Amino acid sequence: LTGCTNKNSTADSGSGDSGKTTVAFVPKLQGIPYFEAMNAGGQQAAEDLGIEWLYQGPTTADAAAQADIVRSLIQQKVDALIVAPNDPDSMAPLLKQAQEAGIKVATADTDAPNSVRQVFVNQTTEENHGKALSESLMKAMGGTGEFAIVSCSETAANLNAYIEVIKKDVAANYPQGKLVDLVYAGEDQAKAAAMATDLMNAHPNLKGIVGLCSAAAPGVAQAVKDAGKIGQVFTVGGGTPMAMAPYLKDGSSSASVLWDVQNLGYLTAWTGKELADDKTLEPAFDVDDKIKGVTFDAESKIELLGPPLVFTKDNVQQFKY
Amino acid sequence: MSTTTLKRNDVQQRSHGFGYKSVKMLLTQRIALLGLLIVVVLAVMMSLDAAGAMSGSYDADYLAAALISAVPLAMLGLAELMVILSGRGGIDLSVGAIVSLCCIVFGYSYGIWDLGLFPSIVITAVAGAVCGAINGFLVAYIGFPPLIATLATFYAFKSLALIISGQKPISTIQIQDFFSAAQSVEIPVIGYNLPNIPLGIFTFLIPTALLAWILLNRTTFGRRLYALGTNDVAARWAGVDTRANRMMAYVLSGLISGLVAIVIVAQFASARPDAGVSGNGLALPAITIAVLGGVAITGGIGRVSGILLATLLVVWLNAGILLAFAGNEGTQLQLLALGLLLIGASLLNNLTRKKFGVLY
Amino acid sequence: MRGISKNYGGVRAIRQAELTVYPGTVHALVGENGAGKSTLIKILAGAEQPNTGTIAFDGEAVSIASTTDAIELGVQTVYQEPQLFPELSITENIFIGREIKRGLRVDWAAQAAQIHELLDMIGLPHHLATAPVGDLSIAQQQQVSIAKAVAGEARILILDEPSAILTDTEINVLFSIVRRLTARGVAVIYITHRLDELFEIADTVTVMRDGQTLDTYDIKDLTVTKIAELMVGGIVTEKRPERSFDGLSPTLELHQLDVGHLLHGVDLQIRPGEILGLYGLLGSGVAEIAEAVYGMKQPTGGRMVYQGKAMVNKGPAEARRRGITLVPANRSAQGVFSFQSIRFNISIGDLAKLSPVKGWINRGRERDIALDLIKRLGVKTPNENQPISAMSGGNAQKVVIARQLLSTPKLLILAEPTQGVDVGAKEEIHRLIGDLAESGTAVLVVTTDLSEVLRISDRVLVVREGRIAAEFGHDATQVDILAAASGAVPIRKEA
Amino acid sequence: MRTTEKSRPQVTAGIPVAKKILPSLVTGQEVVLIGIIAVLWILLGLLTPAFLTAGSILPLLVAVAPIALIGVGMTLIIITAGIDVSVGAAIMVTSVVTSQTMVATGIPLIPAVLLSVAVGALLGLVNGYLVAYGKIHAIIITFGTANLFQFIGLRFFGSSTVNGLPDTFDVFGRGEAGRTFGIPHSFAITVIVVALAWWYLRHAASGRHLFAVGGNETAARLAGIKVKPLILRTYVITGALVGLAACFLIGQGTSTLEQSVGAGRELAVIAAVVIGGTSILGGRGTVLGTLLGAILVQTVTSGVTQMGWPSQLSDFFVGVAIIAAVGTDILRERSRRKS
Ligand SMILES: Nc1ncnc2c1ncn2[C@@H]1O[C@H](COP(=O)(O)OP(=O)(O)OP(=O)(O)O)[C@@H](O)[C@H]1O
Ligand SMILES: Nc1ncnc2c1ncn2[C@@H]1O[C@H](COP(=O)(O)OP(=O)(O)OP(=O)(O)O)[C@@H](O)[C@H]1O
Ligand SMILES: [Mg+2]
Ligand SMILES: [Mg+2]
Repeated sequence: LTGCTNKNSTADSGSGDSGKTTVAFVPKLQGIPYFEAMNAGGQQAAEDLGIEWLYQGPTTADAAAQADIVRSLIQQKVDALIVAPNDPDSMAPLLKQAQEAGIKVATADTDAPNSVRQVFVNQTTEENHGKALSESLMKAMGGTGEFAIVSCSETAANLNAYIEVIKKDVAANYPQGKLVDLVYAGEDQAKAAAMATDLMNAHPNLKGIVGLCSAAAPGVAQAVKDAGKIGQVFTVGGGTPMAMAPYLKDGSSSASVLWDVQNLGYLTAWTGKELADDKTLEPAFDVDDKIKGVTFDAESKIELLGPPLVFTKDNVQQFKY
Repeated sequence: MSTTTLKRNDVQQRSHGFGYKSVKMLLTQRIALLGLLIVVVLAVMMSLDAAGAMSGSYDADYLAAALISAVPLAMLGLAELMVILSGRGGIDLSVGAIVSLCCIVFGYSYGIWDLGLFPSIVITAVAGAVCGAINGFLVAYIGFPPLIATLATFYAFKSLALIISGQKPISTIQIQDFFSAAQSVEIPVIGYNLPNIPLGIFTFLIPTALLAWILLNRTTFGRRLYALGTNDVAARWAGVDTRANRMMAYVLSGLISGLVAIVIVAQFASARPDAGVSGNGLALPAITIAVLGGVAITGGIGRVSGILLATLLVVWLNAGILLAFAGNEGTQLQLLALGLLLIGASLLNNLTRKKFGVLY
Repeated sequence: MRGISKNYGGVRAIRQAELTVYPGTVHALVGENGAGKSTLIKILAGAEQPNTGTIAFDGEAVSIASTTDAIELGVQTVYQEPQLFPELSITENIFIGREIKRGLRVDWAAQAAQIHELLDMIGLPHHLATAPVGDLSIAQQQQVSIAKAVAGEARILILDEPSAILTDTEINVLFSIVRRLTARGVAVIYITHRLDELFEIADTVTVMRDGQTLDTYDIKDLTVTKIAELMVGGIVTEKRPERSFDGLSPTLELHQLDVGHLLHGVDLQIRPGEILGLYGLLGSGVAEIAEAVYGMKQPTGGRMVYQGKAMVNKGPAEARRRGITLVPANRSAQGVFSFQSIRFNISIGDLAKLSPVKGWINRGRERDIALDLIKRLGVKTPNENQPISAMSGGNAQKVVIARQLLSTPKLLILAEPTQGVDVGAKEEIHRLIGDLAESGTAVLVVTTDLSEVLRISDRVLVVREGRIAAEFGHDATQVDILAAASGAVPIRKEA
Repeated sequence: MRTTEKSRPQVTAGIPVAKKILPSLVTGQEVVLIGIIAVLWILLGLLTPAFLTAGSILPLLVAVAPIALIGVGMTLIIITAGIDVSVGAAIMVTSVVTSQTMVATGIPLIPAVLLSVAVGALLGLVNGYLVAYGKIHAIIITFGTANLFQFIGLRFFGSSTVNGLPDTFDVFGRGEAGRTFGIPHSFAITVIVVALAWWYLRHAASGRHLFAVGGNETAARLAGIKVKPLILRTYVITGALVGLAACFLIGQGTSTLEQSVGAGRELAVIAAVVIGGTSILGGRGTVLGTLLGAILVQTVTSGVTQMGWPSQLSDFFVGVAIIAAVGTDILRERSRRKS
């Protein structure tokens, strides 16, 4: 019967055969520009830092499929495991399991606050992000008028948090602005476009639309463009630069609020290495001359890339993802 | 006509030796084929592992850990078994949506209203059974084709789950602690030298499978279900109340889906209103498992053991693919493997029917 | 057609059959059920392939590999089982597969021009041209099948029991069609069990028995009695000893029972231990009597009295609870749970017997019960777990009968108990029926097998046009019964 | 028996009118659907004044187009008692192949459409061959091929999106470029395809044979109909229509093509078909009903958004619509059979 399990042998973690430190990252979903850009940043970091970077995502944004991948990575005894969980609560037990197997665990992009993760690599705070969205929208709308939000998954915690911030910020600082509708389009560009069209019809005075995620942002811009309402209805959103470039250029989108996703990927990989090497993060530091001013709050264990990056027609060309 | 089948087979059996017999067994006994495939998968993966082609070791601990995803899959496979067995195009597209709805029911009763574990489980199971009863009523009493009735309720239940929950997952402290019900545990007494097994296997899957097995093989309801699935007309002539029994199959499917909701809440430590429909949803994998497990889409044929073995095969194959193929290719190849398995298995069914006339 | 043989696996459906038909004549094919008539014409129609034999057309050998080949040769067929499309209109059913086309499209106008002529010919009103066939009565559907065959450019028209379910007026229409076609030089092969018709329509008659074609006769040389004698081969069937049931109170009585337009005022009595034979041609209503008693059809008039009490059966389950069981006529469609085991097929008849605990199945007891019945009925099988689909027809039938004997029935109805069953098994089933009656079960045998009905019944009722046409006691002969059923004797008027 | 017959005058005395023997022009289901849609449109028009404006109706019709278009093929398949649950995955394959080719080579509209249609037809051929000649139930085969197509699609995407799509397909889009005289091209094409299919099912011999095959396959074979090629053809046609619908979806989409392009569409298509009165058991169905079914579903979805109700509610109404539509169909059939 012995040999049926290794669970009782002392954990010999980190014994990668190559001797290289292995950092694994599990995105919510493979094949979308956002996470593939993080992957590109991570690969760059791997090259620079001499680590091995593993990237494996599910084919649908599904918590169960993601869990299977995390389990296989635990089995691979990677040195650091970083996850962008589809369902934060469901990831918590798995991260605990990974930690018990001697793996350093962290989250990136989306947090699992109730988990044992040692670091959350945060792009920007929900507060900052939401505010950047409402500010760019209100700037385009001239601080007044009706607007609506097209969100994506009904259950995405970060999107729901952005919505709260937008509501609060507009109520506090833009009394003339009025949120008239909130709809959910799933991760579906065409549906987002159709819904934005319906919104414009339902609210003839609509002046602004927020496309909250990377699928909705180009969708709502496309809808405005198709309706011939460029200059009448302003959109902002969280789209990736290459997808948004045409819309920023023709004015159907006023701004896309995101962050430097490749840098986020780079920082994720870098953090993974730090964790694997058992280093402690400083309260404030520069990674290299491109990624500066990163902060780390030891209390909440949140590492912050920096303020959000607002893509406009002027800077969008610089980003190739 | 039937005379001839027997005679022809007699002749062939006599003129062929052991090889023929074992081939025939593998083809006609889905259980044997699945068993063989599992052995092949394990052997191939382990030798790849031994040859160093795997990025992690494909060992008993890993296989045991992978079982956690077998729990909902196998249980929903059993739910599909019930309805597909009932014949007349029986199928349940709504199981995933029922899971979603029941997750919320459980989330409220256990996590928010704090009714206690046992009452919450009962309430959730009843909610699932009621959803199933709606399907069953539409199919058995009104005469809806099952595919359509359950497509409609799929949309309706899915929507209700989101509306009721205000599209927010429920993850109160009770729910988070409920993960202990899905955790991997050491089997008492003999367990020290065995891998830890996810608790859901013992608390949910084995009891459900056992009950399903007893129901199908040891009760008169099971007999009637097989009878009306095999030949609805003959069942009526034999005095079987085909409507009530067919309806019951859908109620059971809903009931099992309700239990799966509890498993999923435990496994993910949160009650999500889209738990059963996100991504490709849970219904399609469950139907796939059923078909792979040898359940005939025409009704009347299918076994609990087929479902369990098919689940093991898929779960362990998928787990192996993740270790064997790094990066996005790994998850993509899982789709390829599933598609080929499904088409291969049904082509094989066909061959079997042609060659041996019968199928078990 | 020369030297045609056809085996269905072990069953020799026809042996060395010969058939020659001439243009402009009606060639009747008669024979008992299972004599091989349908099989022979299916070979001509390309629906079945013969094992041996040749077919020649105008003296030239042809091969008919498919229905399409046959249609091209000008062979049009009305099969015994209607081959129609319920959702399509009459017009379309008639023209399907050989639509009149203009380019790609169906030339509705041209079809319309023909359809009304055809409808006139078969005596259906014009407005039905667009009605979906599924909305028609069975008789009307049969007429559509005939019209379908007639519409084709037929040189040979095969009609397999076209008149079985038609009324007299409809049959007259049919005959006028047949006459019109023969006048045009079409050869008609006509299969029927209604012997009296032959004298109206047939020119020549070929008699089949046990898969063989006996002689061909000119109709002028025949009488109904003569044909009946030829069909049954002059065999005097051994009969049950005469028994008396005087003084026993009836198990079942039917008083003036009506079922829709299928049965009209049927009276019937059967006593414990009695074997009552019910004989009638297809469509005579004989099947409906059994179905009404068993709860599959609801009576619309009259009453049923069972063991002295008025009885209503909402469904078979209720009938079975009363101790009435039934062996259905169509074994594969209504009787057999194929690919399930023999054990399963037996025990489904009364699951409550399988365990003292309600809803439960005790496998040991189930096996014992199954083995016991298997032994009692002499089912030939290695064990009780064989799938029934792997069994011969006779053994499968014994299993279906065994199902009805789980809890000894007070009234056992057997519909076509030996159809498609080999001689040995037939013998055994007959013996079994006798034994059951001996032990006090009332047995109602519904059959279209003449020798069977005579051989096993204490009494025979002949059903025609939904009524009891005649009653025969122990002294009945095959010829009497056949004559009564096929209309040579007027229906007995009730007092 | 059918209302439509009575209004037709007889042309020539004695010789009956051709139209009299035609299958009726519209079925009861279509009349009911037209009624429901009309009521909904009027209600929505009263409740949300903007609903009955071009700005609202035209995008609705554009959104209907791809679902109805694939629905036409699906109707043919379901009439033969088959089904195709792989169309969602097939959309993914055709759209990624087409858009990558457009980005790489800049091929113009017509060749791009032809390419898409050809790829779709090829996928349909795989389905059709396995269903017609493999003798396996269509739902199982197409579940299997759905997985295969998804794999193929993902391989083409190569873990990325297709960026910088040219505006070639804007002619099928929601925008100004997608309209002529105010009529959206994609919807117009869909209507033409529906009309052709309607004609095919109503007038062409092989179209009528589809009903025969679905109604009674054995009888169809006995009547000399070549069943297998006929079934094969329905899947190929559906594949080709998927290819065309993929062009519409690209045109309606943004300048980026994502992997999720076809996700879940198979159920939307099947819903439209069954709401339209096509019997899942085969032998009965209409493409006009399918078009109306798709319009009804989209009206419900748009209506819920425009009414300002929670958007999740629309699926609930879709479910109710399916039950109501199919339920009335079942009851009507039952009473017709009884009478
Ligand atoms: N498909 C089949 N498989 C096996 N046996 C068959 C098949 N079809 C017919 N038989 C057998 O062949 C024999 C001849 O059948 P056939 O149908 O030709 O009889 P028939 O003369 O037309 O009888 P009926 O008057 O009842 O129609 C019967 O014993 C029948 O059981
Ligand atoms: N290509 C087509 N697309 C759509 N509808 C068509 C087409 N061709 C014909 N139709 C419609 O089909 C119906 C019947 O067509 P048509 O007038 O050709 O049939 P018909 O009256 O039977 O023929 P005819 O008048 O030549 O006897 C008409 O309502 C017509 O609108
Ligand atoms: Mg016959
Ligand atoms: Mg015309």
